[in-house]
Parts: sequence; C-alpha cells; structure tokens
Amino acid sequence: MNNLYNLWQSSGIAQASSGQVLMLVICLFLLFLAIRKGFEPLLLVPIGFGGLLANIPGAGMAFSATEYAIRHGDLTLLTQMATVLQLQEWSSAQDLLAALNGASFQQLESLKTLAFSAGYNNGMLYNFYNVAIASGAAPLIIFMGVGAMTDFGPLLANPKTLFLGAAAQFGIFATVLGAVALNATGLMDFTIADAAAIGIIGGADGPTAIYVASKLAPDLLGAIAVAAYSYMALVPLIQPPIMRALTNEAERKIVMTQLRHVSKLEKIVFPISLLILVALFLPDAAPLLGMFCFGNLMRECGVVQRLSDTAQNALINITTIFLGLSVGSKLEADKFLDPKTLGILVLGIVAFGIGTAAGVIMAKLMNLVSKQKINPLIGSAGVSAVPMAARVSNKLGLEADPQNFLLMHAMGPNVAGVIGSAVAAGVMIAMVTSMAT
Amino acid sequence: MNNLYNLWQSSGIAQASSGQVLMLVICLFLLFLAIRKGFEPLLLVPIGFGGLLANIPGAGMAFSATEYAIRHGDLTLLTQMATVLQLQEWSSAQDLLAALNGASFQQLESLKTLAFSAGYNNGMLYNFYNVAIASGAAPLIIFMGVGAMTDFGPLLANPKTLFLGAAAQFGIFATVLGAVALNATGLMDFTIADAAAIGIIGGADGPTAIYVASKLAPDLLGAIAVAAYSYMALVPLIQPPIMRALTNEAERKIVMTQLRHVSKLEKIVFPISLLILVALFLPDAAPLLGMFCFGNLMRECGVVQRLSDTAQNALINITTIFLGLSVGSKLEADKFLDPKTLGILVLGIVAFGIGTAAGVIMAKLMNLVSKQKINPLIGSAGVSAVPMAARVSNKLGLEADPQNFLLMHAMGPNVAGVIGSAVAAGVMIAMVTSMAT
Amino acid sequence: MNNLYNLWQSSGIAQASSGQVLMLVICLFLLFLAIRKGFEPLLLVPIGFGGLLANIPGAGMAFSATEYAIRHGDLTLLTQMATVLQLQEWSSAQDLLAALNGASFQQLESLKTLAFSAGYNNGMLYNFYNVAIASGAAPLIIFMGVGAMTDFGPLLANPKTLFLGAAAQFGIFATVLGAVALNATGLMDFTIADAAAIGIIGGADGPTAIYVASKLAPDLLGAIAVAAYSYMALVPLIQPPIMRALTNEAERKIVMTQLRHVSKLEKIVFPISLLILVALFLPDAAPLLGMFCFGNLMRECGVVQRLSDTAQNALINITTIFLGLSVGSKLEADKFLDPKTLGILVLGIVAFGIGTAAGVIMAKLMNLVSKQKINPLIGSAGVSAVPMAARVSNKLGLEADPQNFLLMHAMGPNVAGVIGSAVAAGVMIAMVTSMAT
Amino acid sequence: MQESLLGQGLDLMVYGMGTVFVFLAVLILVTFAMSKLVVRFFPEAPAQVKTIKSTSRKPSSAVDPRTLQVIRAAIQQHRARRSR
Amino acid sequence: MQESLLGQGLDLMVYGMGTVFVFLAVLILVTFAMSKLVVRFFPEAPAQVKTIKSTSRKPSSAVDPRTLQVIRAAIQQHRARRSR
Amino acid sequence: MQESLLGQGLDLMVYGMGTVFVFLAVLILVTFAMSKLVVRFFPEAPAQVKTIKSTSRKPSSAVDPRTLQVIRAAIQQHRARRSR
Ligand code: NA
Ligand code: NA
Ligand code: NA
Repeated sequence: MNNLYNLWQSSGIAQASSGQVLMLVICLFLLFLAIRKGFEPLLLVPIGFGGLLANIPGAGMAFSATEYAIRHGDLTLLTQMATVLQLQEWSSAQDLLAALNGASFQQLESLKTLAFSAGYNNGMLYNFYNVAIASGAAPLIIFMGVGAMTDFGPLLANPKTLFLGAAAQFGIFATVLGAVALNATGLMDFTIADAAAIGIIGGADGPTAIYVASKLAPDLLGAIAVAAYSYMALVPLIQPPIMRALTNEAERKIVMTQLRHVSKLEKIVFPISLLILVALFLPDAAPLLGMFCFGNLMRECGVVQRLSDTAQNALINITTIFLGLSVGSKLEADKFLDPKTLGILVLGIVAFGIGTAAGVIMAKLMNLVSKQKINPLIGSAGVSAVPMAARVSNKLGLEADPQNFLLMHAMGPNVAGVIGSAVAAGVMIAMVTSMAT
Repeated sequence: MNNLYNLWQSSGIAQASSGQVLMLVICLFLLFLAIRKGFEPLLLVPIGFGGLLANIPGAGMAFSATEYAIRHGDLTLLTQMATVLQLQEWSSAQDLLAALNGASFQQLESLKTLAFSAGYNNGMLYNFYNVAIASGAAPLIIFMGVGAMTDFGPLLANPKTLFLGAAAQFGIFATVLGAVALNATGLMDFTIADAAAIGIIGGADGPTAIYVASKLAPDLLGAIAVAAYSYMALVPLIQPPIMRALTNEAERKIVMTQLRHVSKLEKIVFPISLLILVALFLPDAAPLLGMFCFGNLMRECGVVQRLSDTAQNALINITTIFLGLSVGSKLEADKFLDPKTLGILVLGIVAFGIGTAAGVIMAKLMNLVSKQKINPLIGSAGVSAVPMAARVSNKLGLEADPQNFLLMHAMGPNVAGVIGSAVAAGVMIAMVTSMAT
Repeated sequence: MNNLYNLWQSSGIAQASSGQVLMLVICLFLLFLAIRKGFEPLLLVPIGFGGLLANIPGAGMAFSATEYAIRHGDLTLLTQMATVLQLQEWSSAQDLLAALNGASFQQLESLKTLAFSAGYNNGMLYNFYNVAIASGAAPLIIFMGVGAMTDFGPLLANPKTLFLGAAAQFGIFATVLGAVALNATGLMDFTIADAAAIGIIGGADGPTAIYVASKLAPDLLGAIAVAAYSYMALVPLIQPPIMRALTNEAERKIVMTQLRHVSKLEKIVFPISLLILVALFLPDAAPLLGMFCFGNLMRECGVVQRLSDTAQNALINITTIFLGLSVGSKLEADKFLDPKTLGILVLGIVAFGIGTAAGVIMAKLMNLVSKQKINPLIGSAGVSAVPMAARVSNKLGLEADPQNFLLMHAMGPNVAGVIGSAVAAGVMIAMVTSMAT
Repeated sequence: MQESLLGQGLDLMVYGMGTVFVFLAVLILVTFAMSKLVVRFFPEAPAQVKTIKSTSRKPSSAVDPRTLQVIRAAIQQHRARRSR
Repeated sequence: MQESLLGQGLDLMVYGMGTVFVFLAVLILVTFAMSKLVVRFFPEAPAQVKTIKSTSRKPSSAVDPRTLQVIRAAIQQHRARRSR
Repeated sequence: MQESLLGQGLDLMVYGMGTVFVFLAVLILVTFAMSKLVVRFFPEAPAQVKTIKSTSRKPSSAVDPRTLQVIRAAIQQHRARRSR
C-alpha cells in the first residue's frame, strides 16, 4: 500500500504546480506556431519540446544535481547545504533555492559535491545546456554553419550597404535604453546585463542572441530566444507597415543598378580581411565573427568542400537539436514565468520595429548624399533575419513596380546585419562585463 | 638489456591473465556471430571490438586513472590511496581495487586527484563510457533516432494492440522474480537493483536495457547488453516454438481486417499526447519516452526534415559507434567473468520466452471479450525487437495461410512493446531507487 | 571619455605584441599555402585559421581561465595565485605564467578555482583543444576514419612490402638522434620527450604525429603538426631527387608481377589478426592501431555499412574541423615563436628524407636475397603520406618506363607505413614515459 | 531496507506490471479519443489533403527535395566551374 | 558600480552604436580597397582561371577517386542484391 | 634519469627500430599464414559466396532505398564531372 502511495506521490498530477501546467500549455502553443504556422520550425520545434520536457512535474530534467537535491533531499542534507550557503534562518527548500543565486563558485562546488555524494545527478537537459550553451560552443558552431551558408557576393558588389546593416542595429541599443526605462518605472527589475541581453533581440539573429544571453543573463535566455525566433518568423507582419509609413511611392519605385560580378578571389579574401579587422579593432567580437568567417572561408576557398558540406549539414543539424533542447530547458516554469518575460516580449518587438525604421531612414539619408540611389525598402533588410527580411523588401518592391526585383540588392544589407549584430554583441559583452566589476 | 626486459615486461603475453585471454576469445566469437551470422551487427561489431580493446593486457583502455594507478603505481602511491580508503590492512593492489566498490563520492574524488597528480590518465574506453553511457546521453540519443524511424500508423489504426505490448512486458517482471529466486538459492548474489536491470533484457530493446543497466547495475552492463542484443538476433529461433505451442491451427489462420488509413494530423498529435500522459502519470519515464516522442515528432511534423534526417543517420550512427565501444569496455575480464554473467544469460532467454508467451496469451484473452478477432501470432511481437518479432509473426502466419499477411498488424504491438518497455524501465528505476535508500 | 579610453585599450592594436603580429602573418601564409598551393588543405585551412584566432590580441581564445586571469587579473588575485604557486618573489604576470609550467596537478586545480571564482572562463579554442586533443579522442577518431578508408588489398597480396613500411620508419628514429645531437650543440634545449615527438614527423602521418605530440610534448604540438602536414604536401618535391640518387635506370624499370586477387574473408580477418598481435606484443600501440583496425573492420565486414559511411564522412569531417582549430590554438605566439620551432622544421624535413632513403635502400636489400624483384621506387612509399607517396612512386616509374604502373604496388608499403608509424609511436610513448619517471 | 529481497521483487512485479497496464490502457483511451476528434474536426478532405500533403510531402519525400537541391546546387557549381 | 543604470544604458548606446558604425565604415573602406586590388592585380582572366583551376582541382580531385570508389562499391552492392 | 640524453636517444633508436622490424616481421608471417589458411579452407567458391551474401544482406537491406538513391545521385555527379 505504501508503494501505491509512493507511486501516486511520484506521479506528475500530484506534483504539478500551476506554473508547470501553464508552461506546458505555452510550449504546446509554441509547437503549434512552429508546425502549423511555420514559425522558424528548425529551432522552435526543439525549443518547444525541450520546454515540455523541462516542465514535466517531478522529472527535474532541467535541474542540476544541486537543485534536484534541494527539492527532494531530506532534512540532514538540506541542513548541510544551508551551512554551506551560510544561511542562518531558513524554513523551506525555497529559501535554499533562492540562496543559490547569490552563492559563490566555491559554495556551488561544495553543494555539487554534497548532492552527488547523496546520489543525485544532473538532469539530462541540464547536461545538454552545460555542454551546448554554457560552454558557448553551440551558438558558435551554428554561426560557423551560417557562415558556410552565406554568400557575401551581393555585399561585395555594393559594400555601401554595410551602412544599412549598421543603422539597423540601432534597434538593439534603443531597446537597451527601453529596458533601463522600464526599470526606472519600478515595474521590472532589470540590471544593465539584462538590458543588454534583451536588446540583442533586435539583432534578429538567433545564435547571436543566445550567445549574448548565455554570457550576460542566463536566466532570461529562454524568453530571449523564444522572442528572437518568434519575431524573426513575424518579420513579414512586423516590417511592411513601418516600411510603408516611412517611404513614398516614388522612393519605393527606385530601380537599382545591377550588381557587378564578384570574383572568386574577392570572396576568399573578404572573410580573412574581416577577421583581421576584428583582430585589430574589436577582439571582443572575435569568437562570433571568427567562427562566422571560418565557415565562410571554408565555403569560398574551394579546397575543403567536405568540411564545408559537413558544417552546413550534419554538424549544424546535430548542434541545432541540442541547442534547441537546451534553450527549452530555460523554459522551466520558475525561470520563465516572471514579469520580466512580459517585458522581454514587449521590448523585443519594439526592438524589431526600431531596427527596421532605422534601416529605412539610413537608406534615405544615404540618398541625400550619394548619387547612386538606393531603394529605401532594402534598408529594412539590415536587421538581418536572413533571408526573411530580404524577401520582405523584395515583395514590397514588386508591389510598387512589378519589374523591380530587389532580392539580390537586399541580400547585401541582410548579411551586413549579421556582421553588425555580432559587432554589437561583442561591444556589449565587453562593456557590460567591465561595468559589472 | 634493462630496456629489453622492460619491453618484454610491457608486452601483452607477459601480462596476460587467463581471464583476459578467455575474454579475447569470447569477443572474437561475438564478432563471428555479428559478421557471419548477422547477429545485430550494428551493435555487436562495436561491442565485440570494444571488448577486444578492453582486454588487451597492459593497455588498460577501459580503466579509470584510479584503477590504472592502483595496478601500476608504486608503494608510496598505494599507501596514500589506502589511507584515503581508510584501509587498515591490505596486502596487494587487489585489496585496493576491491575497496573501490564501497568508496564514497569524496573518496573517489580524492583518489582521482592522487592518480592524476601521479601522471596517470583515464583510458580511452573509460572516457567514452563516461561521456556516452554514464551521462545517460547515448541511449537517449539513440532512442530519439529510433523515434524518428518509427511509424506509429499501424498502432494508431488499431490502438487495442497496445495491450499486447503491455502483456509482453510480463517477461521483464517475471525475470526480476527469477533473479530474486536465483539469489535465494545462494548460487548468486543479486541485489534488487541487479534483478531489475537483468529483467529489462526481457524488454527486447537495446537502448532501454543499456539505460536501465547504467543507472541500476553498471557492473552488469556488459553482460546485459550482450544478452539483450544476442537474444534479439535469436528471436526467429526463440519465438516460433512458443508461438506454435500456445496456438492451434484455427487461431493461426485468423484473418484480420485491413488497417484503416491514419491521417497525418493523428500522427503529429500522438507523440505529443503520449508525452503529456507521461508528464501527468509517469515522470520517471520522461527521459526515455520524452526523447522517443521528440524523435517521432520531428519525423511526423514535416517541418524539420533536416533534423529528422540527421537524427536517423549521422547522429544515430556516430552515437552507435561510441555506445558500442563503451559497452565493450564493460566486457573487461574482471567485470564480465563472474558467475552472475551466466545467471544473466539464462535469465535473459527465460525473459524472452515468458514475454513471448504472455503476448500470445493476452491476444487469446482479448479474443474472448472482443468481437474483432486478433490473430494471436501478433501477440509475440509485443516484446518489441523491432522489426524482427513482427517478421516472425508474419512468417508463422504465412505458414498457416499463405494469403494471410500479418506484418502490418504485428507492427502495432511491436512498437507498443517499445513504449511498454520504456514505461517498465521508468517504473523500475524509480521504485528501485526508493528501495535502495 | 573613460569608456572611449577603455574601448581603445581593449582594441587589438593597443594590445598587440610583435609576436602576435608575426604569427598572424605566418598563419596567413599557411592559409595561402593551403588554398593556393593545395598543401593538405583539409587540415591546414582549419589549423591556419585556428592560428589566426589564437593570436587575436586581447581575445585570449586559446587561453585557459587561469592564463587569462593571470594576464588580466588585479593585484589581489595575482597575489593569491602566487601564494598557491609558492612564489616568494615575483614582479610581473610573466613570472606567474612561467611558474605554471612547473606547477603540480593540485596547484593547477587551485588556480583554476581561483580563476573561475573571479569570473574568468576558458577560451573557446582552449576548450576545443581539451575536448579534442588533450583527451586523445580526435586523433583516434580520425585514425578510425582513415582505417575505414584504407584498402589493405595490395598489402595482403604482397605482405613482404611490410618490410618497406618498417624501414621507412628509420627516419623517425634518426631524427630523434638528430634532436638529441642538436641539444648537445647547446643551440636548443630538447628533452628526450621533445626529441621523440619531433621524430614522429618522419612518420608522415598527421593524426599519429598529433597524438604523440599531445602525449609527450604538448607545447611543441603546433609546430610538429604544421611541419608534418606541410612536408606531406611537399612529398612530390622532397622524394624524387632522393629516389633518383639512390636508384639506377635499370632498377627503376623493374616490372613487378601483377597482384593476386585478395578474398573478402582475408580482408576481414586481417584487421583482427593485427589487433591480436598488438594485444600480444605491443599493448602500448593499442589505442592508435586499435581504432585503425576497428575502422577497417567496419569497412570490410560488410554488415555495418551505415557506421562505416559515417566514420568516413560526417564523423571524420566534424572531428577534422575541431582538430584543426585545436592545433591552431597551439600556434599562439608565446608557444610557437621559439627557437625550437626552427629546429623542428629542419629536423622534420631531414626525417622525411631519411625515411625515403631507408625505404628505397631496404627495397634494394630485399632484391639481393629475394627472387621476386621489387622496384625500389616503391620503397619510398613506405613513409606513408597516403596516397601522395604512392603516386610519386608511380610517377617516377612511368618516367622510366611509360608502361610500368607502380601505383597499386606502392599502395602496399604505403599503408604498411601507417602501421609502422603507429607501432613506432606506441614504442616511443611507452619508452619515453618510463624514462621520464 | 526493511523488506526482504523477495518482498521487493514481488512489489516490483505487482506495481510495475500494474503501472504498465494502467498506463497503456489510459493511452489506448486517449488515442481513441484523439483519433475521433481529429477525424471529426480536422478530416483529411481531399482538397485539404492536398494542401496538407503538399506540406506533409516535404518530409515523406524525405530525402527527395534536399537531394534535388543538392543535385541542383551541384549542377550549378559544375556549370559555374565550367564557365569559369 | 559608480554610475546609475541610466548612465550605463546611455554609455552602451553611444559607444556601442559608435563602434558599430566606425567598424563597419572601416570595413567598407577595406572592402573597397581589397576589391580594387584584386580586380587590378588578380583579374579573372580566362588564362589565369585555368591555372587556378588546375591547382584548386587537385584537392577536389582528391575526392574524385573516392567518389568513384563509392560509386563502384555501391553498384557492386546493388548488383549483388539484385542477383539474390 | 640515470642515463644521458644521448644514451636515451640511442636506446630509443635501437629498441624502437628493433620493435618495428620484429613486429612487422611477425605480422608478415601471420598474414602469410592467415592467407594460406583462408585460401585453403574458405575459398571464395561462387556457391559459398552467395550464402555469405545472403546472411550479410539482412542488415544492409535496411539501407536499400537510400543506397540506391545515393548511387543514382553519385552517378549523376560523376557523369556531370566527366562531361565537364
Ligand atoms: Na542583425
Ligand atoms: Na519491449
Ligand atoms: Na609512416
């Protein structure tokens, strides 16, 4: 009879918190968006499913051994742990969990030893998170794969469009200010690290957002990744009204000159040049842009086709599976169901909007000083969201003039936006880290 | 001359124990079975070869740095280690090795530090085992790949066959009792954890067996994995006599109605429904069934074909190579050459037999209460051993009536058996863990 | 303004040392050789790019958390670290870095804890190096893939050519003596471990060289790997003059009898026989030859085609990418810009030359005692450098007699050279390890 | 460990087998209900079937489209090389 | 943390956005210069293209024989199966 | 370290080169013996080849359709290259 009671006790229904039930519903909705509505399914299917797994009551798949031990350990163990944490007064496991956030590296190591000694183990998703994201490896490997898939031809044919990719990063920094302002209202409690991590959503670049969030605000990573990928999927809805509001019919009909042919050698030298610039001026962006340039060099150099193919297929797919599940582990109820998440969702879409607007306005500014006119519709592609944003530019261009194909012209600012976001990411990580100390 | 003596001393012949020689022969026999007889070669080739590597005298490829240090260290080191282990009396390295089994987590950590300080390192297979199996990752990744290869169509067309998959798990639990009984005879010394790990052989599902054994009885893992895969290969020999003995000609000729068409949406919703049921009622089975459902959802959702392909090919193949070699590391003579191995081999085949019988009998019971008759030959497919067991059902069906194709009907209980084994695995891990404390 | 100053301070130009700038130039030259001249691009592109990343001033991608902390930490932290290192007198971070080399395992662990506590992390390339090379995994996995790509048919048809593969290893051991001699001149300061690691360049086998260097002389690994792959690419320039000098026209025209057909079963049994010989006589070579034989068995056994394909493609490509980047991390200026590197480059090419000569001379010696004549041009293929060296033999053969195709005959000594190098590697690791203690 | 090994074994048998049966029974019910709902509210009408298929075929044609893509890419590469 | 959060935010904005613009501006200059140099000193003349090919093909020709081998092996397997 | 570096180097040379030669010599003998045994007791008679194939085929048959596809793609690639 005792066993039957134990079994019931260990069932999910008995252990479920309302938060976990809500998260299960939210994750099902994410899966619905991904599968039925086509929202960036390659990432949102693993993320949504990882979120389901992370919120299975009692399974603790997203918990470290320490967290699991605190939730399931006996009084002796908890007392030992409280001693390590130097807690004078504590009444429940919740107090210990709360104290984990402020614990030092040595305290965490001691707690880990206690938990393992008592026979507890890390949950599977926690291990995946550590190997894939906490180490920084998975976003960098995906960035390498993206580099191997990127054709810099259109950008090389018209390097000026790099300015559009720069301008669109304004969304990132405006959002940082927005988060700071939200903090000032007292509604939410963001640190400067949180604000920077939220701002990067405006970069419209998944792996960059995950990389920055893992460094600056790991607790917000789930919400940030979900916001970034969801809004990237919503680019065809978010951008057009802004683009129409900021341009007139004549501007939208501007025909751009055909892109010149770019030689093989230029494509080989470009990633190397970019890396050298990074080395000289912006070492903080070296991991992201370094792996990106490496992937692109493998693609263009023409002598390591085997490696390039693998980076674009088996390796990026394997990494995506584990990255997605790992991000899902951060959709665990205690971490995701926080007023901050709401703030992140609001700020994220604002970031996209501002980035779009800044790109379009920059294009118009450039037309004031340059003879070769730019169709301002390609400015919005500077947010990245490759290749969705470029397609949106093309679509609006065709609406204004059915003969005006902007796709290739928009690919320039589009990939420039990837570089711009990575630069912004590097700057923010470096500045925030030095601010925090 | 001293060097020549050293070289001879370090040669395998000088160091070989009779156990290692015997294990080399056994592993060669496994390779023979795999290559020449087609016994589950995808697993048994790596396992057999891993076993050869693990038993190379003097190479210590399956040893941890600690084990290697104990075998090769000087007196100073051994004395330090004995102090850590709080051994008052010890005369040989064997005493220290024996004491490792009862050592606490902290003691093991201290020993590891001593060994590394003295310049010893983990063997390659030991590292592979830790990364692939001790972490639980490899069996779960393979289960994900199996999920991505599984078509639940036949099961969805006739869900009643889930009962056949449930009944066949009786083999698992009957074997647990068998192991307990063997213990009572005094011939062997099984704990309840050992018994549970041995029983899971009856689940006829490789990754599940390895996962359970790694959690409950790592020392028996080698024998359990070898038994599981060998008997799965022997299904065409083990099952038919039992099936013929339990059915009469008329039963074997029962023609089943054609399976209805199953819609795409049902196939998408099924893995999600299954996961939610797991979340609500059986969180202990969440890792295994969660990854299985994830793989299946990737297959069926239709929007992440890249990931599904990779899960079914590159990722599962890579994981299989390392899983196999890691299992092979447990074929190390000291661990495998134990009377328990004999018990495991005997109990394993009994488990297969009982599971087969239970499936067939359940089908006959269902025919007593249901109007839609089931051909009892498909009951045996409930043990899983996908797709071998279903093919056996089909073959015996054709013997009775050359027009009666049972293959698709048998696929239902076949995949149900996979779910049933995973459920049983979850229950056993949870119950045994709570019994042990 | 303070921020602007910080930004400038963190820029690469401000932090660059002349060594780093020189290394950037050297790595660009490696990329040039790989891409434009086709020097083993599969390895040299990742190695060269990894070298660029490792030398980005201020990024510290190749540093451990400890090294990074010493370079960037404040006085408090450095003082704590000096205490751990038991340094009485130290004036700069350089003193601490120098003391790291002699530190014990426990000291290094304590320093690591200090660095992590202070918020420093391992650089990405450092992590890659640890996972891929320090663990020994990557070279072994590549060796497995090479095994899966190797056809032992020509060797089995004419096993005598194994002697050519043995003779060519003379280059390895002669170079060891050369390094010892260089040490005696006082120009360089090589230990016996360094000498052994340098000698293995003469094995003309990349993964073997990396494996040995990672065990015996990790600091020299960068230079050794670069030398090994560069000289393998230069085989068509290095070998012909030596081959022509040691043979006369008549010898070069020797026509060899056609190779007999080798049965499938022989090819299956060969890798197993080789492994058993290793187990009996040379356990020290077990990791390298074990994985090599495993790959070859997967290829030949015919029942695990899935695994063999993956070992030859996705797995070896993924491993190559990370191996290359990891080797590149050892091109970090402080480690690479050392007089020893020059010595390594000189000794490496000498090793290739001696190995080539030894192979040719052995072929001529064998012709003195054997009735079936061997064309001495295939002797040079014994250095391995598969399949480049065999192609060189073929080319020189055709020059002497346009009807004399030596390619298949040269493949025998060519793969024999791989086995020979692995044997030499095993012997050297074992002997040097026992010498060091 | 208050119980005997035999008691533990029996417990495992009874509760384990029970859980397996109850869980799979519930799964049968849920599957039946799910199928009913899907067939009723989201039938695969021929028209809809086609649209679903066109999306759903992407996967079952499995390797096809990617292979095609690869081939196309290869051809393009090849042409590019030739036209160099 | 001497500065207020707002101050930190403004700092991030000003220096961050500045760095992005300056860096990408420099990249534009470097890219222009690089393209000019390449087009001028290493034009894709038909003649030179061929020499590039001959070097760049060496590696890809490395894959060639293996591809051939794979094809051959695959065909043999296929035939073997068919002849069952 | 009782020995001088030179002594160690000579030791490495003598024992290392010796081991390589002895080991490969043994390997030659074993290979000869193995080949003799195989050719004598398990000749590749047409009949036996077929039975071997039939067992070894079960597992690989799982790969069938994909292999075919790969073959087809490979052949196309190969032809494309040849027609270059
Ligand atoms: Na962007
Ligand atoms: Na089963
Ligand atoms: Na060699």
